[in-house]
Amino acid sequence: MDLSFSPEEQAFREEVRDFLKSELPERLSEKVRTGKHLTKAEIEEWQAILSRKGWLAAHWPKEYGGQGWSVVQRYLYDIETSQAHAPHVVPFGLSMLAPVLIAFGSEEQKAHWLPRMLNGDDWWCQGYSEPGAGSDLANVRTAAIRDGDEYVVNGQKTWTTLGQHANMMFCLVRTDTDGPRQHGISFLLVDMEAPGVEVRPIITLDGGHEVNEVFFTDVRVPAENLVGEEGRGWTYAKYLLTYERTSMAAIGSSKAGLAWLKSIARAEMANGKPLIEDALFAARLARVEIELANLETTTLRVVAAAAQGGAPGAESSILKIKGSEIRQEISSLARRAIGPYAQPFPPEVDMEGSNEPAIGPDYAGVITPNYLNLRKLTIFGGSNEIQKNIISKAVLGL
Amino acid sequence: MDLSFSPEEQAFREEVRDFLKSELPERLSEKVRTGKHLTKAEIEEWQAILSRKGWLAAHWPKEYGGQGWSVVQRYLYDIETSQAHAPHVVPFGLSMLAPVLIAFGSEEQKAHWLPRMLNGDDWWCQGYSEPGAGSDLANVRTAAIRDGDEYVVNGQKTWTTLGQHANMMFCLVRTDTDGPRQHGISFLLVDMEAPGVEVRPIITLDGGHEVNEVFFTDVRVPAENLVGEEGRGWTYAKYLLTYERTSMAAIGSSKAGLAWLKSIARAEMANGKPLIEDALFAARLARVEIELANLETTTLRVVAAAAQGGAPGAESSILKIKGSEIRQEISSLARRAIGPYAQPFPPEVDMEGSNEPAIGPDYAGVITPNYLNLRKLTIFGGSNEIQKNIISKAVLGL
Amino acid sequence: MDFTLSDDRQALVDVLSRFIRERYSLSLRRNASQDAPGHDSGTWQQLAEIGVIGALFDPEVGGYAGTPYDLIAIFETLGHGLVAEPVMPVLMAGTILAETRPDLLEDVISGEAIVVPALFEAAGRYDHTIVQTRAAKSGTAYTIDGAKAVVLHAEAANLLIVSAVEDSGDVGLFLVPTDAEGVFLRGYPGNDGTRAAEVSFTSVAVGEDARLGDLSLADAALAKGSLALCAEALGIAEWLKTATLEYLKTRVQFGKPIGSNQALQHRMVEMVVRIEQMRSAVINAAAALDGSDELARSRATSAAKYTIGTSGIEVAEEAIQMHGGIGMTMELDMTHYARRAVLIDHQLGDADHHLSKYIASAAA
Amino acid sequence: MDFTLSDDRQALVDVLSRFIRERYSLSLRRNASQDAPGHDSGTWQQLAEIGVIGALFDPEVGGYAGTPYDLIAIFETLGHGLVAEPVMPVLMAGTILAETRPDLLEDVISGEAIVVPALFEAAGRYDHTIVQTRAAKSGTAYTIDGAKAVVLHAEAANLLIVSAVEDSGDVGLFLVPTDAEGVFLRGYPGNDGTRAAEVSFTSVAVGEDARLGDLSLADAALAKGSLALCAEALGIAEWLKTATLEYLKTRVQFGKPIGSNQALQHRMVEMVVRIEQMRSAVINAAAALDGSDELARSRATSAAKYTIGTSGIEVAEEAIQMHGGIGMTMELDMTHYARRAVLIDHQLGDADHHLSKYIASAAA
Repeated sequence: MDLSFSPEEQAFREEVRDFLKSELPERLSEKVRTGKHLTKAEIEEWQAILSRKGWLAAHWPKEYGGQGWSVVQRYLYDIETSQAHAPHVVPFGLSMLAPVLIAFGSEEQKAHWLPRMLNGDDWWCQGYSEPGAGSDLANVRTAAIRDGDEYVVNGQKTWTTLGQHANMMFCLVRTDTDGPRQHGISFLLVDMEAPGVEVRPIITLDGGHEVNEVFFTDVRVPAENLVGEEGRGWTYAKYLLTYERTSMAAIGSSKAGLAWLKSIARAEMANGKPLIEDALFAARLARVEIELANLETTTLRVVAAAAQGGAPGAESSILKIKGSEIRQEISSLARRAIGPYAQPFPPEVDMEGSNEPAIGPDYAGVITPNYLNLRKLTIFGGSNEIQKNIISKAVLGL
Repeated sequence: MDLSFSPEEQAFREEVRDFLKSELPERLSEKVRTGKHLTKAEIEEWQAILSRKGWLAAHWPKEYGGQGWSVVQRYLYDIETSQAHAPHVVPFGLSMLAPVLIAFGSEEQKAHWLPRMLNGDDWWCQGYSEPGAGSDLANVRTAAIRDGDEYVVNGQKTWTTLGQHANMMFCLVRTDTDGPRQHGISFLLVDMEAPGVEVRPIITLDGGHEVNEVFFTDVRVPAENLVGEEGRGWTYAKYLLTYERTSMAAIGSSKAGLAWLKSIARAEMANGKPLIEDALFAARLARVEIELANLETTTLRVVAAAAQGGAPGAESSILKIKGSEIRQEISSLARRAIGPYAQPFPPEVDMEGSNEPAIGPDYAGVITPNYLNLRKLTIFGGSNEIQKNIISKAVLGL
Repeated sequence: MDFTLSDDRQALVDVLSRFIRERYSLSLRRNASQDAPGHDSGTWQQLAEIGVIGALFDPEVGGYAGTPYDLIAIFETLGHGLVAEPVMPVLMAGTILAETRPDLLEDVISGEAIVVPALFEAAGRYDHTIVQTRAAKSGTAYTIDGAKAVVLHAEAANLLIVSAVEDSGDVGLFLVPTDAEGVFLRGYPGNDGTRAAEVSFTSVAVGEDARLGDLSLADAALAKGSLALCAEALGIAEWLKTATLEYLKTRVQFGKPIGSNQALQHRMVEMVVRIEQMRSAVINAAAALDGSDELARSRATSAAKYTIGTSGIEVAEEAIQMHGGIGMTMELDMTHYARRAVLIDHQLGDADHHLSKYIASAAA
Repeated sequence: MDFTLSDDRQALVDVLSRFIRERYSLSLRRNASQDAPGHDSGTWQQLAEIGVIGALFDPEVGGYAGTPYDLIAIFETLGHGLVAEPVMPVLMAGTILAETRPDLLEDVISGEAIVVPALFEAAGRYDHTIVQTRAAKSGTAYTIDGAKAVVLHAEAANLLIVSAVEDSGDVGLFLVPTDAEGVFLRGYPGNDGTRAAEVSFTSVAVGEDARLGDLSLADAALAKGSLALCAEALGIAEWLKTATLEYLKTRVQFGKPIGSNQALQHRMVEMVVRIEQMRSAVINAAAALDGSDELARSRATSAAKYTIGTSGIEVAEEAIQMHGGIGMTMELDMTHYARRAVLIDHQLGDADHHLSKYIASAAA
């Protein structure tokens, strides 16, 4: 048993730290640290910096422009970037579509789409969920009917994250209504600027606009945009769902969130002393910090097993459950920490930066919306109830 | 809305208090207060005192020797006796069998058995549970086959509380194996001293002997000991199960337990001050005290509804769930409170009183066994999981 | 012992419920909170007309009811309808006026005047006794300087009741018109749809008669305000329970209603148990407020606010979780109830604050 | 980064597991705890022979292993077998002897001598620095007077390591034979099947060489002892998980295995998640103990003991609850594991004690 990282891994970690120190604009990291929303331009700015370094798709195989990083390297990179408050890279193209293309796409598709991702030419979004389907992803009703060299797509997708910025969507469509419902699903790439595509915002309970509904009315998609074989889309989608599972623990985000929470608890005064010295609050902080330290090692154990060739299986559902609970708990504690200033709803200008002074402490404005927004963690990506069903069946055999 | 008790009810409460002050031997109440086990003789001593006062079966109708108390009076009586640390009356005959006899028994049975109960002539035990049946009480396999004027009983009962003291058992037996399984069940009174009855102790995880297994081998029971009609036993048993549900909240026991816990937390020192001043411990104490105050009013609401003629239905399952959780939490806190002295297992002499000094503080010895013993509260009497199923179905319609 | 509503109280609840059902709506609520005055003046006028404002106060001072049991009936109903009108602040301010300036209550009860308290400051968190705002006396006038934090419905008010340190060092309460020179309101919508404002006072001159009395007058107002919030939270929780139960029964996934999942059934039962305990906590607080024992009142109020704070948030979070994705959207009425259920804990002291108060009073 | 056991360590675990499976039993354990010496001497001798005692200590002092990772492998296995032998106390005492009297270790490793620490007193609760026992010096001898509380396996020991206040006011550690005149042991079985004793010292005379050093020597021993308890609790929790899972699959009620109840499935998953977190906490504590950072060691030890204390009890309580009625009986092996899981929290500081220590060290 050896919990330390190898000298090579340590050196890699230092390299990541140095890079972040010199290349990550403080303007961006400060927004991330304090929970502000980034504009599309800011996200693209950071992705361009990574692309220049060759790290935008570092987890890809080298032949496609990646670095061929090991799982341990990817873990370290995730932790370091989160703790440095680097913006999150939009994962839909780089981490979700690309692995599918690399595994199942045609040579033409790989040659066309992968370099464009590295170059920042496309903003991809994901079209899996449909209204009323919830965690039942195989419940796909959006129809794609073959018509010569094209598919004609009709239907609706929902919970499309950042779909308002996207020019391309990869999605599951139904090409066959007979037989078991998993069989008639295909994997299609759709131009969001094509006629018949309409994007409507969904305002979430934090007041934010992050997700969307997408409507397709007679949208014509070239048949060359079909990935793999018709009717095998469910297989590809499942491959993607098990990809990058360890990131679900969100250790880096939780560590950064906890550090921010502590700084707030030091600044807030309760009963004449800093809140962090309040016995009950300190106990809650300590509990979540301990849970997080435990989860970090749980995650490392899964990473280490994967590094030795073991595929992370249903155990990674444990990471999703505990990781989401911890992040939610940190966001709840932050809400409690700011006391009455949980109340003011920050106007848009506050979110984007303005010259008007903040209402209450400058850190307070985003806290309640963040708490509300993070309720999603236990719902999306396969609700925690679904994860428990998976563990119960796959791990426990119940 | 009016939460106060009527002047008559207040006067009644005073009468109960006065009676307890003058008639309850301190020798007994001190044992109850400090969680010691009472001997059979001590229980009978207290029951005789109550019998003289006419309060042993006060909840019975007046014609049978009861006081015809209202539900509010019964509630007040329960609270006052618990808080005064009066021994619990053994409920099997007085509160469980008697209502069934009064409702469904023959005149001969009532005339024979009820006065004997008031007189303390019989010690009744309950024969419902069978091995492997768990919360599925209709799973009765003990067979009673009619043979002339007798039934011949073969089979096994379990979890028979205080069966080691009993000379009589009322039990469910199977008189018919055809048809729906609820239909072939009959309600029979069995002499525990009859040939073929064997009682074996079950030692529970606290090391105590409270429950038993009872084996029947060709036990002959006079047919006159059948209560009501053959095959209707399940109906009578269910009647009994819904009887006295509000007592499941165990408000009086929890209040007495909480008072004892506080006295311990005042005596124990942690980090140089009384444990009760420790912020985390004080918070836990306050939480359970608040839960208990809330539950008391929840119980009163059920009692008040019952007093106005509404029968307490599945809502009383709420009282069972919350009441058992609160008692368990109090017993857990007591275990935590005594620190390292949770470890010594008290020898029998300690439980019964001895001249040897206690190991550790004198209150400590019974605490861990009590904590362990009270794990039963969420299991027996219809497990809390079963209660949740009941509420889900009967109250929520799920 | 009787837990049913009296006929009068039931009649008031019926009228208020019908009014909310027929005349109030969440879209009206949402629009009103976007800008000053932050509530719907028409609704307010009608609440006054059907007697809701008057029912907050004692007949002795011109009201129609005013017992703690009346308050829980009214605020549970308002919570059930998610009404975002300044009823709770007016109850608090009116309670102070009833003791000091009953002559002003008539206009409050008729709906013509709105008076709200401005008792909390940024540095004080949930402790209203930490006051930095000053009221300096010169001759027969006071000059007020300072700032108040998160003053609920300040923009809706004609008058504020402001706590300020006097030259003696004691804290007094002062009646300050919102349109007085030097009063500045920075209004904003709340995360729960309740509008509030940061209020600053720069050399605000008020007359000698503006002084209502000392800070202890606020105690009864805070207790009633807390009771009102608790009852409101109870109404919200009941609404959330009904909505979630309905959703569990009608939402089909994997071919069956999601309510057929036993894991959700048991969690729903836990929600029901919590809500029954919340109701009992509210009743306990009302009973204590109805009594004369100061310590019992303080303890029951804190116990209720603690119970409501913890359980109300649990109920809201479970309601969101069981609704799944749709529970994350502003479109659904449910999420507005859930947001309010959470934010109630941040008004007049959160669960931690009241648990500490409860413990301190036990030690006392 | 490697979380697998080395070959040597795996071999030790295999040998120990086989020994427990073939030669140890709960009835043997139960009988042994009824009276002095409170453990099974034959088992102890065999544990020594297969190298388990030696594996607790460093090769430098005559042992075979002794790293924190060795300790968690050994104690997890002992926990899984519910072995009630004085391994943990001997680890603690041996750790102190290794620093002070390595010459005595040979007999300990061979199984001939048993040395246990007696560091806690009734007034100190979980704080070993509160010492009232006194060691008065006269000439070249010490006279020890006082009492120690809940000394685990005291009756099994030849020697005790006793903390006592010296004339200087500092606390020293002293080696005291259990058969010395004036040493009185009042032994008793524990609620978890571990035997312990109240130990009193009345004018107990020991020589100058009995003084091992000062109290700070206990720190490393306490850290290792805590790690051992945590690893043992992990082994117990894994056993409880397996037994409960098996029960859920085989116990039929209402015509189907109770494990088909989704509510129980989800609770079983929560148990699994807890146990994975417990394992990580134990690994974290071992890694910190393996390192040189004092603060990190203290924090990780307290974090682990806190995690084990809270989650170990949760696992035990859930195991009992899911077993239903049968889970209330002494007859079942499960209940003995559950009792031990609960009582581990009461040894070397409970979850509250360690959470406070953790918080204090964060502030430091």
